[in-house]
Amino acid sequence: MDFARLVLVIAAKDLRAEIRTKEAINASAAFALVILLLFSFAFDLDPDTNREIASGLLWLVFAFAGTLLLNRSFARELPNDCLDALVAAPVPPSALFLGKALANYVLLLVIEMLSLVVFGIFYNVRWTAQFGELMVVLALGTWALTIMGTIFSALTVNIRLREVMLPILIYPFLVPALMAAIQLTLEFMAGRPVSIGSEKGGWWLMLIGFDVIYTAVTVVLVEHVLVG
Amino acid sequence: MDFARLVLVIAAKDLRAEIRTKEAINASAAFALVILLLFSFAFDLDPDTNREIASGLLWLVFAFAGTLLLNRSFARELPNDCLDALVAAPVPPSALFLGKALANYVLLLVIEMLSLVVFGIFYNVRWTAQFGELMVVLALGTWALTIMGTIFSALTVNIRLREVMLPILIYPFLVPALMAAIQLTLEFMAGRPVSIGSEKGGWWLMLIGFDVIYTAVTVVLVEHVLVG
Amino acid sequence: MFWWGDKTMRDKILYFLGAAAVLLIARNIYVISGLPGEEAQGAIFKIIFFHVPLAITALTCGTVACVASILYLVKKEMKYDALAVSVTEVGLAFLAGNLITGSIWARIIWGVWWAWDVRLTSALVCWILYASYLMIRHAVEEPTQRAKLAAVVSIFAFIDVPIVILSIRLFRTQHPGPVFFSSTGSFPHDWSMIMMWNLFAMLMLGTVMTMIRLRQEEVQREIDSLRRLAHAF
Amino acid sequence: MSAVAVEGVWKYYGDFPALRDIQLEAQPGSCLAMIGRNGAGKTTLLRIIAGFNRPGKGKILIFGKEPRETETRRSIGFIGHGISVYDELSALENLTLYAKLYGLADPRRKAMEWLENTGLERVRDGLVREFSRGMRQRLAVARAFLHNPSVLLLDEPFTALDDRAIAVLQRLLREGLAQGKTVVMSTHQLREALELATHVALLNRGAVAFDGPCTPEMVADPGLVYARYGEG
Amino acid sequence: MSAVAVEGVWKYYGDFPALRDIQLEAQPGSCLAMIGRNGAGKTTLLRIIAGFNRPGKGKILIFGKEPRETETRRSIGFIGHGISVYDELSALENLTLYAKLYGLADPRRKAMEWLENTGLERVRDGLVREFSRGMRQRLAVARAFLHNPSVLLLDEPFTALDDRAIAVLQRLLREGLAQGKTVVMSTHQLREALELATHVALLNRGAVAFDGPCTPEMVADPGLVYARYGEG
Ligand code: HEM
Ligand SMILES: Nc1ncnc2c1ncn2[C@@H]1O[C@H](COP(=O)(O)OP(=O)(O)OP(=O)(O)O)[C@@H](O)[C@H]1O
Ligand SMILES: Nc1ncnc2c1ncn2[C@@H]1O[C@H](COP(=O)(O)OP(=O)(O)OP(=O)(O)O)[C@@H](O)[C@H]1O
Ligand SMILES: [Mg+2]
Ligand SMILES: [Mg+2]
Repeated sequence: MDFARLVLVIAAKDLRAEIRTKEAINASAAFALVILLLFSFAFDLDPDTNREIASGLLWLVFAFAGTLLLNRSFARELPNDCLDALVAAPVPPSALFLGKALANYVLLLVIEMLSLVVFGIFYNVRWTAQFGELMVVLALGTWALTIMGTIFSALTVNIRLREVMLPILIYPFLVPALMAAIQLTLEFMAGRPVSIGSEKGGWWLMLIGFDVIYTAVTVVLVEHVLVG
Repeated sequence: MDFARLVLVIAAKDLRAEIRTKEAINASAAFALVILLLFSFAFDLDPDTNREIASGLLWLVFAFAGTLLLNRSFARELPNDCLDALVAAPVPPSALFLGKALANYVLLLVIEMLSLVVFGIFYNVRWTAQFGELMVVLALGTWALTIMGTIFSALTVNIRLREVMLPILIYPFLVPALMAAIQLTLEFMAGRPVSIGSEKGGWWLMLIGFDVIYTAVTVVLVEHVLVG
Repeated sequence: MFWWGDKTMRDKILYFLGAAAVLLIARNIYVISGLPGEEAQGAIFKIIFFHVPLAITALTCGTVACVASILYLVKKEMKYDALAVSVTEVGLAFLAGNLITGSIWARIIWGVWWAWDVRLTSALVCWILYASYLMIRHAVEEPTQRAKLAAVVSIFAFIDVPIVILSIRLFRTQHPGPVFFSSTGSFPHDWSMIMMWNLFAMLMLGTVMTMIRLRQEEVQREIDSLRRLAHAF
Repeated sequence: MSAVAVEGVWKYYGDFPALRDIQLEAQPGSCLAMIGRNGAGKTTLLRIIAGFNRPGKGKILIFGKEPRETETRRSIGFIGHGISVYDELSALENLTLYAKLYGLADPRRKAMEWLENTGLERVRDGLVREFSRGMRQRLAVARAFLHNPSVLLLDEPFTALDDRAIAVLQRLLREGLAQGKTVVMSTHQLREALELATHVALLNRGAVAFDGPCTPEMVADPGLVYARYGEG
Repeated sequence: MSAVAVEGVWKYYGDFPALRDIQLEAQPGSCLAMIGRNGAGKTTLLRIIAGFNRPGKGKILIFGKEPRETETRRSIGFIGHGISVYDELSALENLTLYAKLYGLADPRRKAMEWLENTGLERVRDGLVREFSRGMRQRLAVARAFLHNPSVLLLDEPFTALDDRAIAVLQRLLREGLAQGKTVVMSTHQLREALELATHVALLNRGAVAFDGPCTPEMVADPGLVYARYGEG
């Protein structure tokens, strides 16, 4: 189907450019490493505390690596007015948007898997206790990051809106998703399953709801965002 | 004196530009605050652990909020080849460098004070126990961040793969300074004074040494850095 | 020995030195294996005869690299750049050796592979810094610019070396404090002699490796300039 | 039906009127040269025609359709002040990318073809980052012609091109006009432009000061239009 | 002593020889027009003369001094492809900034003066982000002339300027030459350039193909130089 093809073309383009200048991967790798050095050095805590922090730290790394990566996804189009050409091409803005989101999603997941391994080793946290569930949370949480980050960067490239304090807004917007993700990750690392019905199950709803709603809204709104 | 005047002119220019489009400062401030909030929500630990983490967390936040800000300090000169004009002007590179460093220093301190306040509130850590000493550490540590961040943004500004190199280079270099800052902050938050002579006094030497040496070296080397 | 004929005098000397270094190390190993185990730690303690020389050699390489870099910035002669790369790469190898012997030692004495005290951290950081030195060299293709930026980075990186050395003197570290080069040091004399011999051997080995690597650099540079000339016309 | 119709377009930046009640038309096969002093509003107008910005008042019709409709976009080729190609990609990759975005058959062949047309075949695998200014401009031209658009909107297309490249671009435009394409270009290089133009429009402080066919005397002495209709 | 002396300069990008053994001189009061096809090496050479990049081999002398010496820098004015002014600052702020950096007396007055010379006084408080392309180029011109340099290095200075701005720039350059300033410019707008040039240098694939005084016949038919000395 044509729409899908376009999405893939865009995604492929972004991925290639990103792979040429390994910017995001390296930045976040360095970030993970240093958090590691500093925290491990700064204090050696008992395993539980360690695990608790680990979950928070993980998502901190993800959020930061994410924003490093995502903020640039439309900014990358600015230098030679490439955005003009994309907007001019017969590509539905939603396809453009999803294409970029997809590329970011892939990169972000790669980075996250890397960090997970590293953290597992140095914080001797057995995060594989409930591998399946953890991966699901990861997928959902990451999509939340991606969708928000991408639309946010689309908004900021648009001159008219740049004065607005958008940077201030992005993180607060993410808080619900991140909270949910952190809580769930915490549980799974502790090896405690979380069913929708259960007391902590609300986090599931929060995370999924966040993804569904924001995806829908952004896909609808992006046209207006991109054409000034 | 002429040198000082030039430094101020440069600093003023950067500050004005940054204040016009609050991009960098918004982004990094937002980042700093949200990380702090997220963590304070994410888990409630017992006071000591809390404090321990706090000091490390605080400096991590500073470091990364900082790099968000610092990376742009020479990159800002790229869009219209402004760097050419600056390099062409009869301004000693060291003045150019110190000017930019100064501007970044101010911005960074602002962000840090903000985070400190927020942090004090949400982590119910009485960080005012030894206000004076803490401020000194803050000043020294921040200068370390600034000087390294600025010189590396200069170092990488006219090489390919700029974004790749920057984070990888800067964080490892910062480790000694950050370790020292974290340790001292930890002590001061715990209300334990640290005299140079004392067992933990080595951290003072490390931090001050770092600042002095790197400042000297950078000021000497910057000429070579700027002209391709 | 057909390949011997076309070697320059310098090469021949290099090979002799290299051979000598290897022999010396072999001899040291033999002597060390003959020693009785240390009372507290037993046989593993003997690893110090490699752990320390490796470290000192590595740190020396860092120092040489720093000097070479400064010389490059002053004189702008490519040979200094070449020296800097060569010696840095060799140094990285030796430092890696120190890290590995160290953490083996740690595993047996402390029961963990790694501990985040200042000495260990700073040593690791030192390694990372010189690794990133090599990285930035890859990021810049224009030779003079590469040499210049690399030199700057190298000088920065060197500042970590004194931190590594002083770390056990300034702080109370899990890593044992000064044994040699300090008044508190309590180390049997004949053992010190062996240590010195091994140190000497390591330094010699390092020099030889550096020279060889340097030779490669020079050849590479000749090839480049020839290729460029070919492109020019 | 006119290929491009600008109907009473206004554009304000803040309270600065960049465009004031613009009325313009271009028939298929005609070439409209838009001239005007710096800051007259040429770029603003071209960008509105291309659909990058919405006019404050009035409307744009490309073959009677909105510029933002997918069909219309397929038929527009645009060259702006920016060159709209990616520094990290090679010349070939760039063109192939756009060929794909426009859903052309056999993107790579099309790309190669246009690299030859613009004399870039020798550097087709060089990253755009390493291109000289003129080489970039050539690539921009290739990008704009790639999908064989029927309406060409060119903002100072001759900039940074050397004599040979200018000749090539002029040839391409002539062929296009012969095939009934429509060209709307803004430029300060009057000579090169007027050789092609069938019509001339002079913008002055955001308003149309003159709009008419391009007469031989204009071609002879390009300064003429300014002299006669521009404010001193 | 020659104002600008280029002595056997080579420049490689990787293996690609962008400049091959360039020999050029410009005497005080002379205007050297550097022409050449896209990718010939004009920008590269100008940037090396200005001291932004170091030559791979050979050397540059400005009045017998290294280009990087502070004194020399004070005497150089440069216009590049980028305009070297800040988007977030207003035209006036930009010029004032540079006036200060060059340590001029009464920076603001100087700035105002040059805004008038380049016809930007009406938009002096507008942010450069909002400027049209030509307005930016005008500002770049103002910036380069601000500190009254004795050597002007201009890379395609006429780009994007309208007829009036071109006239102004030409006047400024003539006055400068009369005062014994030295001008080295690269351009593709031969007509505008050759009107001023006292000498012409033709670069071809990074080598000097022709270097000599600018003859009346060249002015009459700018294409001539290419035709005669350029490869086909
Ligand atoms: C990976 C872990 C380790 C690293 C990176 C490391 C690093 C170093 C370095 C760089 C030196 C040379 C410092 C100098 O001579 O100035 C050194 C010396 C030394 N190391 Fe280690 N070390 C490690 C583990 C250990 C362990 C586990 C032990 C024994 C329990 C140990 C015992 C010593 C001793 C006794 C010295 C000589 C101290 C002196 O006299 O200077 N090291 N180490
Ligand atoms: N950073 C770079 N890396 C590799 N090659 C480069 C780089 N910059 C320029 N080149 C090459 O050097 C040659 C000369 O470039 P230059 O910009 O000097 O040409 P030019 O004469 O200014 O052309 P134009 O008239 O189009 O501006 C070109 O072939 C270009 O591809
Ligand atoms: N983003 C903007 N914000 C405010 N004013 C703007 C903006 N963009 C353009 N303008 C103003 O609108 C007017 C027209 O700009 P435009 O770029 O269309 O001129 P132009 O005809 O293209 O000039 P040039 O020939 O120099 O390119 C100018 O006065 C400019 O200052
Ligand atoms: Mg324009
Ligand atoms: Mg050029």
